[in-house]
Amino acid sequence: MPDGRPDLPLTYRILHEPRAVFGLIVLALMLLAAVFAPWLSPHDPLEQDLLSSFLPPSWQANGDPVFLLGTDNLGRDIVSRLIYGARTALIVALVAAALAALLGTVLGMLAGFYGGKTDMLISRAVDIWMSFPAVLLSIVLVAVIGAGLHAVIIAIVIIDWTRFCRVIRAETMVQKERDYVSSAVTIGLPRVRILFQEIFPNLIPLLIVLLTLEMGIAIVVETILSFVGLSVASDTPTWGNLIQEGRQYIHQVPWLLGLPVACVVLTVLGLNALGDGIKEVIDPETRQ
Amino acid sequence: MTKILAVRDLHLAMRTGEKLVPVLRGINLNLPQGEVHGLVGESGAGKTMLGRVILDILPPNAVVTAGHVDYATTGSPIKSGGRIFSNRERSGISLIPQDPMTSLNPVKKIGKQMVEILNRAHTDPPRALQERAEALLAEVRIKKPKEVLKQYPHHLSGGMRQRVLIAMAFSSEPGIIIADEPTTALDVSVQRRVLRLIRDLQKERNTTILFVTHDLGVVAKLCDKVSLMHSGMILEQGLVSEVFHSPSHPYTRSLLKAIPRYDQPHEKLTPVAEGLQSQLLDEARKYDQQRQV
Amino acid sequence: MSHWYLINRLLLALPTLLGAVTITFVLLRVVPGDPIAMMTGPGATEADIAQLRAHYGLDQSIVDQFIIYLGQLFTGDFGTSISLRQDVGELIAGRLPVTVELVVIAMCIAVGFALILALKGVYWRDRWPERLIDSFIGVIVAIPDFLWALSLILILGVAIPVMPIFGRMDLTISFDSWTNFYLIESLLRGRFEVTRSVLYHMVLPALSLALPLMAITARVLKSCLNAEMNREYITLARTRGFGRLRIIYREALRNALVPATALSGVQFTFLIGGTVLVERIFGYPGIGNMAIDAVINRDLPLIQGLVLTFAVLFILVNLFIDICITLIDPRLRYA
Amino acid sequence: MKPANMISNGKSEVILAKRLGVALPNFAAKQWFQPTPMVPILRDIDLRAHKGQCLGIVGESGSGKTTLGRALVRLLKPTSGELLFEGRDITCLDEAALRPIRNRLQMIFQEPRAALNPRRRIDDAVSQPLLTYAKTTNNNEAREQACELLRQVGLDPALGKRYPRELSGGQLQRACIARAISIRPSLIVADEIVSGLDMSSQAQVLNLLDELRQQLGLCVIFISHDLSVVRSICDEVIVLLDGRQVESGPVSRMFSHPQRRYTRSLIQAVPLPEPDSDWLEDVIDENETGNRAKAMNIEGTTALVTGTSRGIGRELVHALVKRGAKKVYATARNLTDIEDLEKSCSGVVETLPLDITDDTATLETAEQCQDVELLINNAGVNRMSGLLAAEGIDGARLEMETNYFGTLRMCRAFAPVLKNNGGGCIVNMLSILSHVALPLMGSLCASKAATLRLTEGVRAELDASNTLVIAVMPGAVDTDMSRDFPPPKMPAAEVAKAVLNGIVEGQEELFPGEMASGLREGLKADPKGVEKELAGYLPG
Repeated sequence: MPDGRPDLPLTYRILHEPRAVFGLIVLALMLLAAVFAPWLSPHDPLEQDLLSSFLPPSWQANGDPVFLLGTDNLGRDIVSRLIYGARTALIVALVAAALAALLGTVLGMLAGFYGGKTDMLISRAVDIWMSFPAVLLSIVLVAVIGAGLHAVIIAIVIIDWTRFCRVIRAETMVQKERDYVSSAVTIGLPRVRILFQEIFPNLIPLLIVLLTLEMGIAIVVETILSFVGLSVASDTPTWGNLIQEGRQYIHQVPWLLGLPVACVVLTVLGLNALGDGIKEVIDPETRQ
Repeated sequence: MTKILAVRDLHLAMRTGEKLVPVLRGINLNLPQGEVHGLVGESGAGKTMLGRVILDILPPNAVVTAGHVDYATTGSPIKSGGRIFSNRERSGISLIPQDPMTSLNPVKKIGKQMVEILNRAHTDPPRALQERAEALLAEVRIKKPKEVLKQYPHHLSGGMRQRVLIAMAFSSEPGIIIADEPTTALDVSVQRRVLRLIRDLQKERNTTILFVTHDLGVVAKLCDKVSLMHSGMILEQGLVSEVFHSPSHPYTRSLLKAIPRYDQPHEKLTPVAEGLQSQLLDEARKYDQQRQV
Repeated sequence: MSHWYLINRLLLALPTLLGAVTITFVLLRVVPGDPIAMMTGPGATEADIAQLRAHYGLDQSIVDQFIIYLGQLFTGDFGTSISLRQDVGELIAGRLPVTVELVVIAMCIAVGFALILALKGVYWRDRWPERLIDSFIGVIVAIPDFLWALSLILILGVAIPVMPIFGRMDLTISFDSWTNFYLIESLLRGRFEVTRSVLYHMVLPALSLALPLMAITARVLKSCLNAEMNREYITLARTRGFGRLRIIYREALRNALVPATALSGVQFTFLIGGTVLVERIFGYPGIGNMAIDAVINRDLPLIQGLVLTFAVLFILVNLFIDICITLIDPRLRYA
Repeated sequence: MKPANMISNGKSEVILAKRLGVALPNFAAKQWFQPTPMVPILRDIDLRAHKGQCLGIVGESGSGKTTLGRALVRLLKPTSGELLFEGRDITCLDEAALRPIRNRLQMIFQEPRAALNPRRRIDDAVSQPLLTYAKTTNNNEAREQACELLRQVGLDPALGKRYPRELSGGQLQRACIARAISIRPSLIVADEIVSGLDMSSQAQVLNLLDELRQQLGLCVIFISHDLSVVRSICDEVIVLLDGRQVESGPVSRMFSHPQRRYTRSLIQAVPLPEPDSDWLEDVIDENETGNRAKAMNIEGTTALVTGTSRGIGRELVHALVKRGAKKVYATARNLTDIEDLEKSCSGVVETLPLDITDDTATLETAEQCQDVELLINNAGVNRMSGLLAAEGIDGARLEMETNYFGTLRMCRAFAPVLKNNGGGCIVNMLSILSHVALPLMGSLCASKAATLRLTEGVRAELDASNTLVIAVMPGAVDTDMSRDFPPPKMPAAEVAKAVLNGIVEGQEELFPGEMASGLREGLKADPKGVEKELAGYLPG
């Protein structure tokens, strides 16, 4: 019930939502790892030391305290590789998610606002897109573009813009029917300004939630492509490459697979929690 | 006249976080059998909540902090005590809801919904229940009851749905009916026919009705007695003829002057003074403080 | 609902199908990497390569190739796989049952547990079990099938090695299947040791696929149920003294199923896509696993056939879901 | 064009709609490869409103009130008719062409919470139109003006710093009014602006709107379902039903003497806060099968009946008087035949001599009776003669002249009268004979059948001018004319009663009595058999 009392500020409410705080911490840790990777990692992630391959984590028997979480088949330090992996993951998450959001949002807003032929065209395209299994399509795409980080990002953008487009289109249609849009028309605002100045601010909360979720998805897709062997060169330390390598020695050295999987799971959980938390905080405002 | 419902010094609060926000403040209400009692107030006055307490369907965060509701199922003397009562006794009290469009289950046929209710009050075989449902629909003046029983709610107009809901409310032969703004969503001409229907059925069965509304006009035409609520308190209570002709509370007087009437077009409307509103809110706050001390 | 509705829906699906076929076709023709060069060894002569090219029709222009391809599709000819040198139609027909069995079992697990979780959650509304269920769903939903597969292998395959993590059944059992629907066929033929082995091997992949789908379905169903529980007709049912369990099951559930089914339809198509990786990880011989090989080998006809299969599955599933929703909700059943 | 000049003459309308129609696309019913079907929402709406005037639009839900409001400020594009704003045709202007005049056309919506962007502060929302219209380019200046406007609508300017969800409904609605008047509009469409508000804030908002209208000389179109509110602030009213304009006129007349049954039932259904347990007794379950939009209200109406010297005509006059008609013009060829009518019901009945076979006489009568809303064409001749009868062809000519041309003359003469009075009702008394062909009555049947077709044509033609056209087809009636007929015959008074009920119910075809309704059913199944049976029933 509106009772004539002003609300508490948004940042305050977000910082009092445990899920959002958890997500923010995970995101902050990743950011830290990504930016300060060269200073944080104890070894060069590419430095091979075949004499000390397959070392277990330092606290176990045979563990070497120099290699905190042990080494892989070529004797490379796992901690360092994980930290550098975070760097790749974050770049993919930020760039791919932002670009997919941009493309999907603009198209979704146009389709939802203008309707008619524009909508028909865009919606049909989304339908066709959705009828491909996303994973298969991304594999095909990377095969077309050629392996590499840019290919991964492009593939994610090309596939996942539909996620944004569908949701944003539906929400734009809802907002468009509300009377504040009609009253903007009666004061003579041009349509483009109505779309971007009146409707868009009301889409932002939804967009933030979608964006955090998409960041998680982008990280997983990158991992998958590395896993299939189509991402960046296999010696580059990415979480996907680590998983792919770990998979081969699963019975001998399970932590080789377990550690990167744990990293991805934690990141994805964190980003999801952030999205959920923000939604929880913003929802009463958008759903009046 | 036998008393059929008594609300005694009822206090209700809503729990929001750690705090208890008072919603009803010391409500007293006595309903003798066969009375139509209007409960009027603006939004936020607590009138719907009062209806919910009586029906015992409070939301989980509502707490009765003091007082109680006493019922007498038809014939027996008034029963004092708690507000939870068994399902058998429930059939003695029913609800006519506000919005006919959302008050019927959209995926069930009218007939099925009615039979399910009748099944609780009667032990007749299904065939007989079907006939009883048909008779009830005929009683609320639905033209082709047999066909309506086979239809889904979305096939019916708002007025028709409200008739079905009225039939359902009367189907268990209740002693008390809480009517929660049953005509607010309807057009005026439909409203008038629905009100007539409610009153006819009420007269026939000598049912007690607590009619919750914000429309003073409806109360004037339908009710015997009226209670005027503001911020969880009853400000004025009395016979409709007395309250409307010589209102004693300043709030009642100013409300009557604030609503336009088509038969007095040239009288200037005087809005309820904001001072009066805030005065009433202050009184409510003072009341809360005194209770806590 | 009439058969016209069905026909209309199928007609509507045709452009989508055509679009999917066209996009894959064009996309695949611009893939760098020559499939012919990959299939022939280094010793092949120019003439050999040219001959093979002509054999697969790769020497014609892309438009001509497309027209020929479409013509073949209409006659039910999907072409010949370049890497496996077998008819694509037969290949897919052989592998599809494997995937279908897996997906159907996963779906049953997902829907069953989703129903239980959602109903229990609503029943215990605003009490601690509900919060427990919510956080459980929240964690499960965040992790995609790919990560579930790896995690389950680590936990139930390696740390506590109780489940097989590779293949469709024990290699020691010989089973000559006619239809490739091992599960049903073995049951019908009374070969219960096969059934057991197949089920046993299916647990982890099916669970990986089912968990995220279960969580999202449970979440949507639960929020729909909660929304329904706030409606007037539920309040009315409460005044009539119906018990909470009965109100949830007999009044609210069917209404809540409408949006929940609509959403799980979309999710189900993700599930079909998920088989690609899950089958790969568990070495499961379905069409998903074949798809990755096909891409890596640049096997154009096979990729094409597989994409078409996936698209048809997608369309059929959506159609099925639409029909379900119409059956659940009488308001949608207009002439 | 200079709107300023147009206003200066003081007489011109701010808004003028001529036969305005709006249809909206129905995407649900769209077929493949076919254009989206359009559903007509509004038909033939005529309205005009001047500077400083408040025009009310009332009707039940679904009658098209909101659609009309939106069309008037051109949020919707009309599909037919003409819409003039300050003398300028804005029916088909596109968004860009409308923009320069948008500031003069404002709308206030029912739900203030939905009408304000939830992400804009109140002062921001109020100053936004000021900035758009470039009179103030400075942000701070606009804010100050916004504060001033908020003060003008009785809001504390400090509230301007809040978001819409932090204010109450009444406060928000006042903010919406401030926003609408900020750019000095000449027309404000207020769509149900008080129906979402509490009783106490309702009066505040209504008073505010009324004051602003007088201060700023606004033209207000006030849409509401609440007739009490409309009565208290409007000068003129338009009543809508199912997208049609049922009635329009000054608010005082509408409430004292509504022309249509629908309007009357709307007014009577408003519960006044006046204890009265009899109010519910008067409810009748109305039969709603007929043309609800055109069903007349007999009480207070002005009627003209022809052929009142005897039989049904005479009974019709009596029945009209009994039902509370304001005035009844009773006509007959010979005034002496009907002198007693005027005497028995003096003050209500006015007798006039009229021969409906006379062109000039009918026109003169129409000139004389400009207030007629209900025309009953009852005069006619009945004759039985075979092909070789003595009167020869003249008898048949007389039948045609009276039954057919007489009715045509009356319709022609009175159609403009009815139109001027905002529509009304024409009743043509025919006979079941219009559906059959009988021996010895061939020419009579032909004249009746021709008049039936004429009636249908007139009905179609007057549809747009809001006139109910009824064809009454009784069987044998107990009058002088049918002395020779054997029973069953229907008493004339019964026919008159059935006709008036038909008018009130809006029935377009009436078959009063068992004989007529039975014959009608029979005609549907076996027309030749019915004719045979009827021929046997005839005398001779």
